[in-house]
Amino acid sequence: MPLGEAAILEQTPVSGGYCLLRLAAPELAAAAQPGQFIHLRIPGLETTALRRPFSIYRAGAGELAILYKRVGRGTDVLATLPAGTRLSVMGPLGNGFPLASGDRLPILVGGGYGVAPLVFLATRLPRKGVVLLGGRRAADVLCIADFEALGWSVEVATQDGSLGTEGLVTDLLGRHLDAGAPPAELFACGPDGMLRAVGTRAIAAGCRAWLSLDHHMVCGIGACLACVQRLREADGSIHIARVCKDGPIFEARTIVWEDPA
Amino acid sequence: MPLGEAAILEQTPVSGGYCLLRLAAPELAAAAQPGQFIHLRIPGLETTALRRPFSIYRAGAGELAILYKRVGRGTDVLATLPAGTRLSVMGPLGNGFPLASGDRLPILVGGGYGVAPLVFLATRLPRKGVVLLGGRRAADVLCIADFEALGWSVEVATQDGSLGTEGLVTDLLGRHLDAGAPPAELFACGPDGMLRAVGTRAIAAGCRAWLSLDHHMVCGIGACLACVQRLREADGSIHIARVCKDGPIFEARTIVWEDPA
Amino acid sequence: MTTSASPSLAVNVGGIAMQNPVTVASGTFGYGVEYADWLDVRRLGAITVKGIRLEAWPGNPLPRHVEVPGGLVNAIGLQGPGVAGFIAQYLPRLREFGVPVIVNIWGTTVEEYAEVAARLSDVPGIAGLEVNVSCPNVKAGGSAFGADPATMAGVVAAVRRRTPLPVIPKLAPNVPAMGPFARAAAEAGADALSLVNTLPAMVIDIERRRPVLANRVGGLSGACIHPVAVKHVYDAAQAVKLPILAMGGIQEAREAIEFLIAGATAVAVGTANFIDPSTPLRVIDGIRDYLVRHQMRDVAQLTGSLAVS
Amino acid sequence: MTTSASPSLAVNVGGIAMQNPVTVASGTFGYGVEYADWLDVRRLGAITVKGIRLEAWPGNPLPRHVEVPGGLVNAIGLQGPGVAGFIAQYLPRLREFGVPVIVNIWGTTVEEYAEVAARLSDVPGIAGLEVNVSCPNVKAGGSAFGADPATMAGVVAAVRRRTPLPVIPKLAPNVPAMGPFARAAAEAGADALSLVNTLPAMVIDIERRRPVLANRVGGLSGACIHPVAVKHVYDAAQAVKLPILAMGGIQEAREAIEFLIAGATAVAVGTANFIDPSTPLRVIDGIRDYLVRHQMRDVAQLTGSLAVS
Ligand SMILES: Cc1cc2nc3c(=O)[nH]c(=O)nc-3n(C[C@H](O)[C@H](O)[C@H](O)COP(=O)(O)OP(=O)(O)OC[C@H]3O[C@@H](n4cnc5c(N)ncnc54)[C@H](O)[C@@H]3O)c2cc1C
Ligand SMILES: Cc1cc2nc3c(=O)[nH]c(=O)nc-3n(C[C@H](O)[C@H](O)[C@H](O)COP(=O)(O)OP(=O)(O)OC[C@H]3O[C@@H](n4cnc5c(N)ncnc54)[C@H](O)[C@@H]3O)c2cc1C
Ligand SMILES: Cc1cc2nc3c(=O)[nH]c(=O)nc-3n(C[C@H](O)[C@H](O)[C@H](O)COP(=O)(O)O)c2cc1C
Ligand SMILES: Cc1cc2nc3c(=O)[nH]c(=O)nc-3n(C[C@H](O)[C@H](O)[C@H](O)COP(=O)(O)O)c2cc1C
Ligand code: FES
Ligand code: FES
Repeated sequence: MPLGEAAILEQTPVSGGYCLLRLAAPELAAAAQPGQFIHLRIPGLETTALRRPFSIYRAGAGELAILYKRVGRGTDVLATLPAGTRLSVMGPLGNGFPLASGDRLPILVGGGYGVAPLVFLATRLPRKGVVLLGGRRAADVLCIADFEALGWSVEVATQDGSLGTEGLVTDLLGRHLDAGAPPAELFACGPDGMLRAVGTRAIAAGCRAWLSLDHHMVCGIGACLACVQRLREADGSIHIARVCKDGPIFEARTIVWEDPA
Repeated sequence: MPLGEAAILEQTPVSGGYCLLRLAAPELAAAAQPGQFIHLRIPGLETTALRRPFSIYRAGAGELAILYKRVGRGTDVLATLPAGTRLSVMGPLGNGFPLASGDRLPILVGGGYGVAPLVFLATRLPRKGVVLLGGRRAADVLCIADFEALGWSVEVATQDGSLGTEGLVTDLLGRHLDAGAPPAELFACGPDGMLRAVGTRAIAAGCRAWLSLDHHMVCGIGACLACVQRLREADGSIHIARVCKDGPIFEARTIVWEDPA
Repeated sequence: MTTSASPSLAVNVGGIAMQNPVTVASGTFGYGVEYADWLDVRRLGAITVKGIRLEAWPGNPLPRHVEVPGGLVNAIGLQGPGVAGFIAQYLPRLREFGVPVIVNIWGTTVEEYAEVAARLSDVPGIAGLEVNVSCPNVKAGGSAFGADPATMAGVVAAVRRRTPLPVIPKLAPNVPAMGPFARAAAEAGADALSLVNTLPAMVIDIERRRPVLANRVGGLSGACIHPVAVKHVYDAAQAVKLPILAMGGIQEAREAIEFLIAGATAVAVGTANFIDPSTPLRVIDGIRDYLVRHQMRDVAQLTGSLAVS
Repeated sequence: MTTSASPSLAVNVGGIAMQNPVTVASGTFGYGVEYADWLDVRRLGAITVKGIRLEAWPGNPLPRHVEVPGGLVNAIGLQGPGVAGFIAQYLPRLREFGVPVIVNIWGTTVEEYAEVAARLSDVPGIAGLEVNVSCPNVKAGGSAFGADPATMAGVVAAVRRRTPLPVIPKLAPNVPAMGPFARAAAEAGADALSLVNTLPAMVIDIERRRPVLANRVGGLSGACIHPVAVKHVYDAAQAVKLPILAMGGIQEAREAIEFLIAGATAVAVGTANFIDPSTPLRVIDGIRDYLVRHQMRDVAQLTGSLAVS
């Protein structure tokens, strides 16, 4: 996929500081797989400003969308760009989620902007399942309608109880991983703490969990080694993977979590 | 004059890459003297971008105007700023032209954006006189109507002959400095070469020439010593003046021109 | 200025008592008087003036500066009025501001450094001497004295012998390690350290194939040198117990706070003054706000508070 | 690619024949293969790969980088597959690109440097060795060997004895003067010089009062170091006759042309690859355009063409 430019088609605030960005990018949209990301150059930043990675939220019909949260100078500038602006885009990058065979119930677990790749995933999985969404407050819980429109069943947890259950999204997992529940396969994207908790429970329950890691990136294509993650191979040996190229999605069992800094 | 902010009232392309910028700046406008300049901080430039100096073109009725030419990244960005944008402005800075007593005929000599302070000067001099304007081509000759509206007589020279006489603005000087001509006092602003030529002729003709120098500046207020100019005092001693603070206007006789680099 | 709830900002830099930890960097604030119209200089922790040698000095030909991404390269070349000129023309007005005056000094020989120090010790109103052994923009003097620890220490020792004033050597950033310089300065009798000066740099006009600066080379300052300066301040603080006056790329309180956390006792705002003369005051206010927000009673709690694992 | 009217871009860097003067900086281009999807690597003058030592090396913990105004601070810590891993996993594919491969090497002892050089000399497909004595991000090795001319020269001499390949020491920018390093390298048998590596730097998270980088310190690269690098290249070119491979902050052809005018024979694009992988190709095209516009027939005319008065 050569380095390309894509014009902004739409730029719309959603809720809780999130924005939807639609880009005209036919080749990229055709190639994109759920869980992959694009690496955007944000114009108007100072010299030597790095690209920013964003998961692909939707892809098809010649266009590609991301759902981003304003958190710093890059996303602040991004939010000011009008439709028509051309952006330099690298992508689709990364490995993407495995598209499960359909013999296990897919459970998607998303926190914050982590829902974005899960929506795309939900459009491609061979079997519909359950989506568990979390956030601090109602405004942080996105895409419920997307999932419902796709025929998925959605459960929500918010820390302040303003939507769904009061608590963490991982609290919703329990019942789906019970001995009596149908065999499941997990797909999760969100903050590190959430991913770690999802992974732990999946391992305990004996099911697979595909976790999308959110490491800061420089090159986005595996050249700089800024985004590494230690993995434990099946034979117990340790392998240093690059989240941007070998990931961002890894199976929970392989991930060697570092102690919290 | 404390450091202030001024909102852009109007931003209009004029001709030849020049733009008119009007600012709401009551205190500054009230204090401004012809030949003084403002030091503008241009937003959106990279960290540590210096301010840019611009001569005051008009001041009064709570507002202040400059006439600027797009020549680099600062003025390019400036040209994109819409009305309403607030700019950080230092000013009025510099010494300004002496407002002649009226016993000599004022002759204003301007090249390029050098006409800007001369228009302001023409509004304040006690006696009307002659304006000599030069430029590469007709589009570079600005403000003719301004001067005529003020009742000044205007003569033009362009290098390509597209307006007025073909040649340099200094070629127009001769007849006004003749032995038979009324005693004159010169006020000039423009490129170095022009100023130097005006100075040489004025000295030869035994009349004063007030030249506004265009040195690159850093602080604009006399603190950094980036903009110095060697001057010869009446007693022959050499004094190092700061163009931003002690100038930008110096009498031709005092200026020690450096050899062209 | 400080209410009872307000944290204490007062610091002492090697004998210079400052009401807050923020001064201005030599050469970016003239002789204090130039900026007096643009900010309330009485609020500064100290005023540091442009480099002074024994006699008046003309500085370098123009151009003396060029803008670069994130910074400024200057080669002013230490133009100044000399000791006598400084004392006559500027010191009286400076004294009136009522804040400590730090005079940045240099010389073309070790003896000249010492002589300048001695002369400035005879007049009232000077709180301390910042000894510039690191200016990249003069042929003799400046960085020629700062390139190795022993030569630098020789200058510091010579100055020390001739003045009772606090002696603060100002060190260069273009060294492999700051530790040896910091230790040598301490042993030579320095009361505090000032770091860093500008980074030697060169900009070429590719159309004319000539250096942009008349002096060919200059010193890089501004935002872009801040991470380099923080490392040096941290290393110096690890090496010696002397108070450190830190500078290089401060634009907002954030960069100043980084310096304090790395080990600085006070900071100086340089190039940012040119862009926004109110920067030093914003930095003072920003440090106070930070202390309040982090429930610290004294800015001293911030100095050297870096946690390393 | 070159028509008869087109100027000659070919250069020779200490025995490495390059079709044009543009390579990539070690560590910013992986092992050549990663960027092969993003630009036509066959058009490069050479490919310089990430630092290699004898055994595989894990590098530093995360975070390994942080963005700063005008630059990037990294502390990757020379993660790599070791000599055998490099030869097995990457060299075959690299050879296929048909452009010279420069391998950046390092060690934790002088002997290791020499051993790595020897091992890489036994396999075909390597055009030269860039000897990294200036990485700020590893405790042993790297900059510990580059801080003084004699130690650095010791490494260069040891490598020289064990390899017939062109030896190109890569020098650090945080030195008082480049001349002594350049001369020492030349005397120790270097075929060319590579400069500069990153500037040691530190960034502090003021809310947590901890270094942002797990390694505490890192190396500053990107636009902001360019004027510093140009000065070093100029000084080195004044000091020795060796060809110079220059790097630091190249973003467009303009910065590369400054290096050439200052005295470099070739240049390397580093951090800018991350932002725009087509940068090296734009730089090649920009240099060609410049030569045409200035009616130069050969890029060699540009090297060292700085006019100083
Ligand atoms: C694979 C992947 C997918 C992502 N998908 C999305 C998405 O769909 N929607 C969304 O809003 N965000 C997503 N992010 C996070 C997004 O990249 C950051 O929020 C963004 O880079 C912040 O840039 P900034 O300039 O606004 O923030 P700043 O804090 O100013 O950025 C400073 C630097 O830190 C990096 N950075 C800051 N926060 C993060 C973060 N959380 N993750 C990675 N790098 C970070 C930036 O890239 C930049 O280099 C994703 C990150 C990764 C790695
Ligand atoms: C006292 C004074 C009055 C001026 N009045 C006017 C005016 O009325 N109208 C107008 O169009 N211009 C005027 N100028 C020139 C104006 O300041 C420059 O054109 C402007 O700074 C260019 O900025 P830039 O970022 O677009 O150019 P760049 O070339 O990108 O600027 C790079 C640096 O060079 C400086 N610089 C570039 N050209 C000049 C120049 N000719 N003079 C001084 N500094 C320069 C800039 O300030 C900046 O620091 C005046 C200059 C001075 C000293
Ligand atoms: C225009 C200019 C003039 C300077 N003059 C001096 C000087 O006379 N003596 C000195 O020790 N440092 C001088 N410096 C260096 C500053 O004091 C300061 O160390 C450096 O600029 C780094 O701080 P900054 O990045 O905040 O500017 C000068 C810097 C600039 C930009
Ligand atoms: C992420 C990263 C990794 C690097 N790794 C190495 C390395 O392994 N060996 C080395 O000699 N230099 C390494 N460098 C330094 C670069 O090769 C180059 O010297 C420096 O970045 C300056 O060039 P730039 O400003 O164009 O990036 C690295 C730089 C970066 C940014
Ligand atoms: S971001 Fe460069 S290897 Fe992953
Ligand atoms: S621009 Fe600073 S003294 Fe004139």
